[in-house]
Amino acid sequence: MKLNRKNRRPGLGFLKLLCTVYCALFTLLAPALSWAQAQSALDSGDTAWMLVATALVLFMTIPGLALFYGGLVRAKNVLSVLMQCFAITCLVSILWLVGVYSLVFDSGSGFLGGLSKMFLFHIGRTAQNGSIPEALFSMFQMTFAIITPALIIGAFAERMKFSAVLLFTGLWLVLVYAPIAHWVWGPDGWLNQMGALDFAGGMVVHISAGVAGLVSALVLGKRKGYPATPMPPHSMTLCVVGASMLWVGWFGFNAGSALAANGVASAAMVATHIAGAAAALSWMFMEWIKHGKPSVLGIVSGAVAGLALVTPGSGFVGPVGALGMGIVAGIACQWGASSLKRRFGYDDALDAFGVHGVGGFLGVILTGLFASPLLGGFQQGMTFARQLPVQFLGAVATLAYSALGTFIILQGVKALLGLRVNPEEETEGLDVSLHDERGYNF
Amino acid sequence: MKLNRKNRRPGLGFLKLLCTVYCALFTLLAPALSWAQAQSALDSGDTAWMLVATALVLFMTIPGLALFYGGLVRAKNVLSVLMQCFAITCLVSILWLVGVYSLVFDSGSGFLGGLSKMFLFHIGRTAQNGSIPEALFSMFQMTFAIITPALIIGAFAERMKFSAVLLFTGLWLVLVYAPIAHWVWGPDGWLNQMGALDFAGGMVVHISAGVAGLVSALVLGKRKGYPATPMPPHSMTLCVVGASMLWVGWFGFNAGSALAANGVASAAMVATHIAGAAAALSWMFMEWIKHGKPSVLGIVSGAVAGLALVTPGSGFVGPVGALGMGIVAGIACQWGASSLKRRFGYDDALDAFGVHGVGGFLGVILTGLFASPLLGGFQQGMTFARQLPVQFLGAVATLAYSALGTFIILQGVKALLGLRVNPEEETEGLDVSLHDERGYNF
Amino acid sequence: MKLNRKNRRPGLGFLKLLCTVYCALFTLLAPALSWAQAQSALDSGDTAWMLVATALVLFMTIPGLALFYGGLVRAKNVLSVLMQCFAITCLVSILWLVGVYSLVFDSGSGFLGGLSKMFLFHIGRTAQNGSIPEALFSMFQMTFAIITPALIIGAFAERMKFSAVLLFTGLWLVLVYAPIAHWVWGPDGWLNQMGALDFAGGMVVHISAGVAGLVSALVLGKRKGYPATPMPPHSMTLCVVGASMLWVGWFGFNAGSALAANGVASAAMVATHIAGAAAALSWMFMEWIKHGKPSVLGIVSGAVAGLALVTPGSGFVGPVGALGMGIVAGIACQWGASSLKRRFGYDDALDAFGVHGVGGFLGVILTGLFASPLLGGFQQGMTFARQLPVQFLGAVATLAYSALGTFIILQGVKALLGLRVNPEEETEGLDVSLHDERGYNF
Amino acid sequence: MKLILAMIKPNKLDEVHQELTGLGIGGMTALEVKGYGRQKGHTEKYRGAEYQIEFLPKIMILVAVNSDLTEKAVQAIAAAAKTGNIGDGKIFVLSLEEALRIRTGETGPDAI
Amino acid sequence: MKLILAMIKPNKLDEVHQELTGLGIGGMTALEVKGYGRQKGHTEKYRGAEYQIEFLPKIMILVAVNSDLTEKAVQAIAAAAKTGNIGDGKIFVLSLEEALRIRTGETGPDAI
Amino acid sequence: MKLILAMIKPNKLDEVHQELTGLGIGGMTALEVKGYGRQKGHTEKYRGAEYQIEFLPKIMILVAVNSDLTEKAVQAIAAAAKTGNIGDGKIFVLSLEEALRIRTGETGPDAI
Ligand SMILES: Nc1ncnc2c1ncn2[C@@H]1O[C@H](COP(=O)(O)OP(=O)(O)O)[C@@H](O)[C@H]1O
Ligand SMILES: Nc1ncnc2c1ncn2[C@@H]1O[C@H](COP(=O)(O)OP(=O)(O)O)[C@@H](O)[C@H]1O
Ligand SMILES: Nc1ncnc2c1ncn2[C@@H]1O[C@H](COP(=O)(O)OP(=O)(O)O)[C@@H](O)[C@H]1O
Repeated sequence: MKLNRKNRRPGLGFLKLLCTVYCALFTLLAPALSWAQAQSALDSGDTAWMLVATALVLFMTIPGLALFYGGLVRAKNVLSVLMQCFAITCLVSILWLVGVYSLVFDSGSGFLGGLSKMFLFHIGRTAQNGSIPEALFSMFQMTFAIITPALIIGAFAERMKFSAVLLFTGLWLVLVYAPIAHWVWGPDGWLNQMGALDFAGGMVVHISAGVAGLVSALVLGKRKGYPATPMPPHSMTLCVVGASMLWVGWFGFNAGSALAANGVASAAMVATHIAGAAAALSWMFMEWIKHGKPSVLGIVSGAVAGLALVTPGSGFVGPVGALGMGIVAGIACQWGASSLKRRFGYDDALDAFGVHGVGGFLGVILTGLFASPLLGGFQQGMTFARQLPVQFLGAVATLAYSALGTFIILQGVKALLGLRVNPEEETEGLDVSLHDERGYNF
Repeated sequence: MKLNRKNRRPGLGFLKLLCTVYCALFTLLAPALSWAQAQSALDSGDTAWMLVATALVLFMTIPGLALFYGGLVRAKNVLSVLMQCFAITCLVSILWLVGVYSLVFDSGSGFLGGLSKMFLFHIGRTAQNGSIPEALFSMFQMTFAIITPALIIGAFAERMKFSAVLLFTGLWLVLVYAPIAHWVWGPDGWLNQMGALDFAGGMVVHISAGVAGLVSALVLGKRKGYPATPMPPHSMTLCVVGASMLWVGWFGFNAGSALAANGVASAAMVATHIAGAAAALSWMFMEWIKHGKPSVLGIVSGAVAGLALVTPGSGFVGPVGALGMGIVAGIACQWGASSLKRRFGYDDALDAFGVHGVGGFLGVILTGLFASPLLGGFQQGMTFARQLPVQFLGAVATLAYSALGTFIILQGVKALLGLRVNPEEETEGLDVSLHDERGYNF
Repeated sequence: MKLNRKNRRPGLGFLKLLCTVYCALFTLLAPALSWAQAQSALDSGDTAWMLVATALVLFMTIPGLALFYGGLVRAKNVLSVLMQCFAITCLVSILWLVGVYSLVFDSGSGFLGGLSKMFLFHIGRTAQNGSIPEALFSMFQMTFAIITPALIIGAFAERMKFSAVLLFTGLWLVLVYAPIAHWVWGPDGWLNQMGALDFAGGMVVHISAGVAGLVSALVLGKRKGYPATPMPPHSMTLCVVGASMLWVGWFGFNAGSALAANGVASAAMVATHIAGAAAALSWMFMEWIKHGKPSVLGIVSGAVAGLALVTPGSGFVGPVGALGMGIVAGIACQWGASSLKRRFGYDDALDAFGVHGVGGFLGVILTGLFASPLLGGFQQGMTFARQLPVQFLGAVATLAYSALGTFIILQGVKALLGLRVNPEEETEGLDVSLHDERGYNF
Repeated sequence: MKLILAMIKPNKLDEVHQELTGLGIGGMTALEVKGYGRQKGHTEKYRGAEYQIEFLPKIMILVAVNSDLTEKAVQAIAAAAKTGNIGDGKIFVLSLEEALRIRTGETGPDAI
Repeated sequence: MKLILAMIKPNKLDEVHQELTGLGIGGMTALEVKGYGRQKGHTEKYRGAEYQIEFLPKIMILVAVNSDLTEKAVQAIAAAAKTGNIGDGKIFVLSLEEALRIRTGETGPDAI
Repeated sequence: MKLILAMIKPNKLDEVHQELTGLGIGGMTALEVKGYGRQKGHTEKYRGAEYQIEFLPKIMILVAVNSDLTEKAVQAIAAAAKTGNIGDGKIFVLSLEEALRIRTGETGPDAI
């Protein structure tokens, strides 16, 4: 959502006097005005919704994503996944406060924001962003910065050192996430200026994390025994619980991105839900046709794929557009998580790229289609000819930047700490070897 | 919810003419005004609450009910239950968008709504229902349509074909749920017109699902080995988690049915919570007396029973009424889930009828008592003589219609696909035989 | 508070002058009126947030705390923990309605409230507390009264009789919780009058529960085999899920304590989150340094410690203050849960005292520091010299009163019912011996 | 004395248990195992990757009996566990040199 | 060589293990089993339906020992596992024909 | 007939299984056990309390074979399970007195 404020040129021609008076008045009124604006614009309903939306998006990572991913790994590695999700949550939160919020949402250049909002200085309880407190806006956006690196871990699960995960996350957040988020959502970000549409993070979250996952999977290499040894999910039950929580939390993610409790949020909720449901069914039926049986992992993966794909468009597309996007998501991401992966032989353990990379990319492009009122969308005045190239440019730029940044950071981390646990630790399982704990003691 | 608008008589003294003109103008403008009001009255607070209430009710089904039911079955069938809940969520969502919302909430006849709201056409971001966006109203109601068929699966758990569950759900939603919901909540539904009180779905959700469960259990027959073989819950832990989520989500269900964040919603929340707590304790103490030990399954079943029973009355009864209804729920539903079931020997596997059928029926009747201000309720001007027969009629009508409809649909599905898995599949467990997956690989 | 609707008598006859005067007056009075209205009007946004905050805090106990604690015990006792949390929820809810709400929030003496609000009499749908319905205020506060005794059970887990837990909870709620909560939050509570700062329950919840836990652990004695026999958590997975839910729910706890959706709530949310994240990291790194490996139990315990410690200050301290408080929490509570406990050899099974007692105490004191604008806090006009002694007095008073009250109540319960299960029951596990059920049947 | 080891279908434990107690055998030990044999396993599929599961859940029973009861016990187990379908399982008999009841210290046939 | 099979109470594993290592026995294998015997089980109740649980959790230990150590090992296990209450368990001794240490290929007594 | 008991590393089951089927052995039973031996265990830590875990996860395989196949089977298992590291496991051979296939009632070598 963008605010378009048009500059009004008041003074015209020779009316010096008028201009002077105007300026004097403006100066006099400025504090009162700004106070009045700030005071009058806080909306308790919008604030209520955003408080909850923030809680919902945090809920997506812990415990949502942690369970979804945790259920998919083998029992000996379940804690390592939970630990990574939890530690990423904490680390990103602190870094966000220290400076990343400022780098993203402060105005600076088209590439990166400034540093005037470090530590939320001068923000306090009264500064506002639109109709909600700015502190709340910052919290809400923090939850996005949390889930994005947490999505990546799906790709390198079951084999990366914990210390390396921490260092990687910190560097990636500052060097990859912050710039991309600024491009797309920063007040002066270049993609924002170009009019790229990304309602809730198709580029910022899903493409950037999905591609980072692919690069990590390639750099780290396959898990010992992959693909010969079966590595079935140790608890599909946890996995379903996690996926369900992701779904519910996604309402905060997408409808919360309206930053208000209004018709836009409601329409975004509808689009989100319908795309998730449609993708779940399309993945399930595809699999039923191809493999003879519908699977639980299939239907929940489909839901996540649909929710991811519709994310950039959720505030712009109508319910029928969302239905279409969902159907595409189920088919395309299934292909990404099975055929594509097997074709190229990389070990994207939990399909971070197959689902979020593929889904995010397609979602950004399809948003350029279905946002159009011609296809039931809400983006008045949009033309395909103008929008589609921008969407494509945005998708490719974030993809390329994330790939490159991730690759470089991984090399640095490798040099400093090493990336992989040793083979004995991998065989024993990360839970015991890295954390001296076990997931279950029945 | 009813709006009490008091007519204000403006005319004063001798200005008859002015008064007449005023009245005439008012009459002329009324429709326009009321339309304008509808458009202008969007309340961000109400919208915020309903966004969340929607998320909460979805949370009740996935993962809430899925876990509650999933924990109660044997380990070899846990995924089949999760799969059914998840797939029902997806399927109902799509059908709701396509036309079921319209069939329920569009005006049509007293029996069924029209089709003008198919695909949410013309609703977009701006149409309103009361003080919230209509798209949001539709989403909220969708979550009720999702949980109702999901409740039914408790009755036929561990033995029904997945394909049959899907087909049954689709048909049941259109042929049974849509009409009943329209009768009770549709603008021109016949029970609505008669003044039947059903705040959040005692008839629409609990009676209809509970009875459908009973009929399914009878038509499908008992599980292999029931009741000789013990079939203890495979994970009471999951079951408690699910019940807790149901409880929390029920605040969205009942307090959300106020469609606003106000005193009605708050009173509904109080009634809901107190009834749940009272029923949990009454079930627990009854069991403690009868069997010598209080059980976890007992206390959580009691909570669900109380929450179900108070549902139709939650917006009308006071806290003391809710206390009474809760105590009744714990005792009556315990009888439904044990004595009644054993007496007649049907295999209502997870007590969909014992809890929701019995609780729903009693709740609808007791609402006709406790809604009265005489008993601490909020339904001004209510008389028992007028209300109780209407409540009874509503309960019996929904019971009979759901029973008949369910029976016919099951015969149809049986003819087309068959209802039960074969005995080998049942022995092996539905997870492996229908979905090629297992719940746990420790 | 009640809504005062003033009847407006419009224009009278031909008295133009009067009308003009009226209009002028109205214009003049408008701001005053709107202010008066603001005080008395129900705010749907605030109400929306408080409905949700209530749900969030209930969610903290069931299933949040139940899972956090349930995962930490051995598999044979998991249900006993879930049962205690669930039964406490129900019992406290009923007692709250009956009279405890009144004892806390009705005005009475400085020590205890009156009884005029028993059964929420005369409160109904329209009474307000600030900008929200009073019924909702009561519900929100109920959830605090639920979680406080539930926290205590961590100390005496795996060995206390269920009947004794129930009786203890009822007595403790009335005799310990109600007075302390009235002192701190009651309109005429003596600590409240003295200006003690406790935004969301550092004294009322954490000190009172933590100390009660310590006393219970001492009175009941150690678990059989402690500390020689290893008693590792049976499911760290559940434990992480529970901790995550606690975190998310804590937003309702702390930000909800603003009783409104505004800047105070937002700032409280920021402080809460930052303290949780900082404490999680500080506990984790301390452990990494001391023991060589970072553990999942460490990071989640740290998060809970930080959330607990910041609770009394959450609405008063700035983000940097919260960061400081969080770092302290991780270090101090780790010491409380390991060194301190081992030094004195009591068996505080799940560290109710080590985390909540230590964290609560420090939090109340540190609030007296970081609330100051000098340290980035929001408590205008606060001086250390005045505030710190009050904070200290409050902390010590609640500590002493809770310790004494708990001790006396335990003696009473011991005399009436006995406190501990017998050794055979303890060896067999409380699930089977007290509840005839088992947590898992794989 | 003999030690009988029997692998049976999981849902046959109750029947086998009843038969044995019917013979007056007052003790046995059971455990969950995975069996491979002629009964074919099943396939599990996760995101398109197929896993051939060749080991199927079985229950193994250990019963120490006095030599004279061995034959009867074996027949009882076989009768109760039989469904006639592949995968019914096997019974193995080992010679048991010594037995001891921990509680009482009894040894030999008395200990069983 | 002998193979000792002992069913003991679950909370006795540590003590038994200590006794055996005290004897210089450097290897053993343990597993969770369900035992049926004189010790009565318990009842589980779910919504009024009662299940009689007759198999109780026990731990089974397998220890291969050289023949000369057998008696001592059996006595050590019995001593450590004994509580004097019903359900203490049983010890069975089988004759072991051959043993092999996979890592080194050693066989016979050396392999144990 | 012999009954082979082998304790192996958990991730070696597939290889052992393949070797044995390669020899034409058509049945076996596997279960999860905890092994104690020279391989040192690990430490688990929970809130500063350390637990020394001495029993490590192993898999135990039971294979009944005809006497002539015994040596080959033992060698095959040893070959497949060997990594050369401590903890590779042990193989024990017992004499099997009788075998019976429940489904058909066949006994002796035919039953295996
Ligand atoms: N040689 C063997 N050694 C050990 N266990 C065996 C052997 N052969 C079969 N079993 C066990 O018996 C079970 C049933 O054997 P299977 O060949 O599937 O069926 P059937 O006994 O009906 O021919 C297997 O799952 C396995 O547990
Ligand atoms: N005949 C038997 N064969 C195999 N295991 C047995 C036998 N008898 C007893 N057991 C095992 O020993 C355990 C203890 O036996 P039980 O009769 O309950 O107590 P006690 O040994 O003190 O008389 C049983 O739970 C079972 O595991
Ligand atoms: N005496 C024994 N009796 C039973 N099982 C044993 C014995 N010794 C070893 N084992 C089993 O063999 C496994 C491997 O033994 P270990 O001494 O650790 O390594 P290695 O065999 O390489 O010397 C153990 O974990 C245990 O399960």
